[in-house]
Order: sequence, then C-alpha cells, then structure tokens
Amino acid sequence: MPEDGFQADAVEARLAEEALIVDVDGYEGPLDLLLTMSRTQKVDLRKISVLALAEQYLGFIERAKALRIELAADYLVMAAWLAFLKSRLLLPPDPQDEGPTGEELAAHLAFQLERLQAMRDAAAKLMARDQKGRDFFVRGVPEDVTRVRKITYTATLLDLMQGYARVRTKDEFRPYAMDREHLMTMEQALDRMRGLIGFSGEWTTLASYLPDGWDSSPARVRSAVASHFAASLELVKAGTIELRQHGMFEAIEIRKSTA
Amino acid sequence: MSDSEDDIASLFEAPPEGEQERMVEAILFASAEPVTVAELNARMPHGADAAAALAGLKKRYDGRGVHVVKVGEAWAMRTAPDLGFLMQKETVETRKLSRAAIETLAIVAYHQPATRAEIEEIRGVSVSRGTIDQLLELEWIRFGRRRMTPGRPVTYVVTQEFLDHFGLESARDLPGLKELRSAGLLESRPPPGEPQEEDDEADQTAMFEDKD
Amino acid sequence: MSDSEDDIASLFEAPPEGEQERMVEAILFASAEPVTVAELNARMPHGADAAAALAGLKKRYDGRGVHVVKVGEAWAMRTAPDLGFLMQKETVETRKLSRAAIETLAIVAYHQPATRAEIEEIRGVSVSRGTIDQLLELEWIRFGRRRMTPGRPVTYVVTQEFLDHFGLESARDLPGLKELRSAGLLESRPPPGEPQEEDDEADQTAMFEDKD
Repeated sequence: MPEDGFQADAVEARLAEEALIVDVDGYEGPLDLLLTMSRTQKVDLRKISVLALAEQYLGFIERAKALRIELAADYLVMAAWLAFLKSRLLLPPDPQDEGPTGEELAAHLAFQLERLQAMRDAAAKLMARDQKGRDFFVRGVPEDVTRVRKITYTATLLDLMQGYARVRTKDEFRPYAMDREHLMTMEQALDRMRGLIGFSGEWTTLASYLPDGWDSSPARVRSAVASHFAASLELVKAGTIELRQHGMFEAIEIRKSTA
Repeated sequence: MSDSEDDIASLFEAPPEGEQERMVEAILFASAEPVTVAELNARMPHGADAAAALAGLKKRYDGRGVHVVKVGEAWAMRTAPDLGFLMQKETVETRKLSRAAIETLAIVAYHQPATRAEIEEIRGVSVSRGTIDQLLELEWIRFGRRRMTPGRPVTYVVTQEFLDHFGLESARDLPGLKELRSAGLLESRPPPGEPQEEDDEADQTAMFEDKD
Repeated sequence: MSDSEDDIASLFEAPPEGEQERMVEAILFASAEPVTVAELNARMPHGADAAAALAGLKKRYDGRGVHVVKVGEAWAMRTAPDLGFLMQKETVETRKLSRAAIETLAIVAYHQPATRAEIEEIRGVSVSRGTIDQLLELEWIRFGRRRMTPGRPVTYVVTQEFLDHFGLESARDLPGLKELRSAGLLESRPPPGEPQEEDDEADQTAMFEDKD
C-alpha cells in the first residue's frame, strides 16, 4: 500500500490527532474516529492505506494515554485489533497460520469504513429530500370518514338445528320418569317368571315368556328380553329352571328344573 | 425550495397568473381554516393578485370532486356536496343471533304457525318481546293468522327471507328429529349421576323415534 | 372477478369514468393519510375502477399546486414541494433528530430488513434503545419479521409513513440505492475468518434484500 503521500502530511496529521483527542467525546465509536482520520489521507476510501490509518489510530491512543485521557473500552479494543492488523501487514505471512491474511482484514476494515461513509451520505441525501410538513403539506382540514355501523345478525342452519335440538332434548329429559314405561327391570321379570315357570315342564322359548304389549317398540322388546334373560339366569342359579340354546343366535329355551 | 434569484424576481415582478393559481390552490388545500383574500395576498409574493387567482381556480374546479367555496369572507376548498356519501364508511358488523332468538326461530320454523304461548311451552321459559321483535325485524318471521282459540292469539310463521337465508325451499325441508340425531345434534345430556349411560340413552331414544 | 360479482356489476352499472375520477379526487382530497387502491374501490360504488381513475387524476394534477402522489401501495394528495415557502404557517416543527437516529434510519431504509446487530455492525457502535424508540414513535420504522437465525432477532423495516414523509413512492426509490447496491455496499459481508453461522446469516440477509 502506498505510504509516500502520508509521510508528507505527518505534521498535519499530528495536529489533527490532537484536535481529535480534545473532541473524542464527539465521536461515535472507534469506527467513526477512524473514518474521520481517514480523511487526512485525502484519498478515495477504496484506495485508503489501512496500515497508515492503523498507525495513526495507534498514535492517537498513545497520546491520549500520555495525556491521561480515559478512553472507552471499545477504543482500546480497536487499538489492540489494529496493532494485531499492523503486525499481520508488516510481517511475512506464517504458513502455519490458517487465519485470514492481513490483506483480507485490512480490506474488510476498508469496506466497513466505506460502508459507514456511504450510509452517512445516504442519510444526508435522505434528510435533504423534500419533507412532509416542511416542504410539502397534507390536507389542512382532513374530513374524517364517518363510520356508519350497521349490525347484521346471522345464524346458520346448523345453529338453527342445534337450537331446536337443544329445546327438544330438554323436553325429552324433563319427564325422565316417562321412560320407565319402556323399561322392565329384572325384578319385575323375575316376579313374572316365578309365577309362570311352574306351568312349564317342557322346553319353551324364553321369548314366549315376554309379556303382552312389550313388542310395540324395539326399545320395549329389548328391555323385556334383557330383563327376562337376566331373570332366567337368576332362576338357573337358584336351581329353579334349566336353560339351553342349540347354537349361536338360536332361540333360548327354558324349562322347570327336573332335579 | 426557493432560491435567491426567484426571491429577487418576485420583488419586482409578480409571478405569472398560472403560478398564482397554483399558490392559492396549495394554500387553500393545506390551510386548516378558510383563508381571506387579504391573507392570501399577504402570503403570496409581492404583486400577486389573489382575488384574480381565486376566480381562476374556482372556475378550474367547477364540476370537479373538490370545490372552491366562500365561507363568510374567506375561501376554502371542500369536497363536492354530491360526493358526501363517499365520506361515510359503512362498517357491517355481523353478530351471531342469541341463543334465545335461535331457539325461538327454530320453534317457529318447526311448529309454525306457533303462538307465543306455544313457543314458551316448548322452550320452557318465557320469550322476551325483544327476541320476537328482533326476528320480525330480520324478516325471518312474520305474523301468521290468529289462532281461533280464546284470546285469538297471533301466530308466527317463517318468511321467504328465512328460507332464503337458510337455503331451504320450504320449512318442510328442515331436517327432522331423526336427521338431527343421526347428525349427532341430539346427543342428549346424560341423566344426572349416570354419565356412562349416555350412549344407551341416546340409542334407545333413537329407536323410539324410528317408529314415529 | 368471480361470476357472482360480475352479475352484481351488471345490475348496478359502474359510474362513468369522469365521475369515478371526481370520486377519487374527493376521497384523496379529504384524507390526510394515503389511501390504498383497495380502500378506494371499497368506498366507491360497485364496479368502479379506482386504479384507472387514479391515473387520470394524477395526470390532471400534473404541474398544479397540489399533486397526486403514490406512497407505497397507497395514494395521497400533497402540495407541490416548490410551494413550501408559502406554508410557513402550516410548517410542523419536528424534533431535531440525533445523528445516531438519522444514520440508524438510513441503515434500516437501505438494508431492510435490518437487525439491531446489523445496525451496530455498520455504525461500529451500539445503538441506544432511545434511538430505535424515537424512530418507532415517529412511525418511520416498524418491526419486520424475525430473522430465522439463532436468537431469532427482530428486524426493522421502514413504514408507509416514512415513504410519505420523504416523498418516496417506494423504498426502491431511495436516493442512490442502485449505486450503493452495485458498489456492494449493501451486502452483509462477514469479517474474514468468522464462524460458519455468520455466513448463514449473511446469506439470509441477501435473500431478504432480493425480495424488496
């Protein structure tokens, strides 16, 4: 990297450094300070001498220390990093080292400076634009859109059906006792069968024991069949009757116990 | 923004007429209050004739969506009165019908014509005036014939509007209890204390209905 | 347009073109905020084509004291910037933004979506909470999507209000954007020798930018 031009400006640079030290609070971090320093090189940021810049920055830090100015930690971190960068740039590359080369690090720093400068320029261009409320203006008396609220009610067929179902279900459960007339308990069946079984010496189907009027609805049939079957099992257990079935789903037959 | 040459020019020469019109236009547009001719003249460059510019501007906006109008002694721009409807935004809020209203509507639909007393009997609770009114207002129910019973109570029936809304050809197309059940809509509440019998109960009920 | 919409459109004929232009004019004129084409269409009678009316209106206001401008996806009427000098009375005194805030705004605008870490990386200094807050409060930036990288950091993007304030049609019209991009200055270039993870993030940033 060319350094010739820089040496000639050394005195000027030193004066600038002193100005920087006085003003260090005015800088927004080490990158900002580096960007300001880079201006002393008076070159395109893409052609900047990072080595010269590093030396300038390190010199600045030295002077600040000599003047016992307390520098924020990030300025010192940058100084350490630049010292490392400087050694990388000056010493021949170590073939053992796999890290980035000094040139790569320098190029990145130059990129960062260029990018920061670019953003500053962009910010300045942005702020120089015509601005609302300063250069151009909005309607002075905006008319608010008056909101007319209209409420519509909606319901789906499903809502309607669920509503009706709700009402009807309530109805069916209210007279819950009503269902009793469709139910025959085992005790009822047992009472009936005890009375009837005495007449049955022959095998008779269980179905024939079902009471009249209990075949009017499947529910009644089912309840009666179930209770009579349960009752018949009770009677078998008590040894009163015998029970047989010729095969699956065949009719169940009972007769008075012969034993 | 203005540059000094313009400023100097304006000291000696009034801006051209078209330019003055633009100025009045911008001022009236941005101003929160009507602006008098005197104020316009004061704000515009020296030598400008706001009254003339206003006249030109007013003509230019003739028949447009925005008018230049005189408010007392001052001038303002306003949207054309015939477009006032654009400044209203109708927000349609859709709300679910209340449970009471749904149930009442359902009962009317399934039992029409139904009197209020009948609705109350089926629902097991009294029906508020508001509920009926709401359904009447929605035009989902209307008055049917009076019942020829003591007191001659009014009956309610569902409307064509109702059928349209629910996508029905006629109230007869309403699904029957059986379909409600097979759709799982009549899943009964379990009797108190016997939750596990719920299924039996539902089945049994279904069997009764088969015979209906 | 769906069939049913067409049917309705044929039932209610759209207003004539000139009338539509008047309507758009009135709506934009009355509103201080930019209005989207969708909202214009919603407020205008059925079948109106706000986009076409807007094109005509924009032309009509060419060179006038008031302009029809595009702001992102919306449209607004604004006074011509060259007449700003007439508006001392209307000028809004804005809080002076700090240098940090201005730079942060520019970084968000040019790099959006940008994370706080990216802003800090570019400025080489940490961004104070207050700076971001100030820009959020001005409604110049807002939260964008979270970045799909470890920690899922929030991103910032610029708003419609930002575009409106700086008279930009879109973020693509930012001054010097193309030059900055072609110079590679908007790339997120990781420092040499950074771990792999950083590279992933950089890739993703590039992808987001392409989408803009």
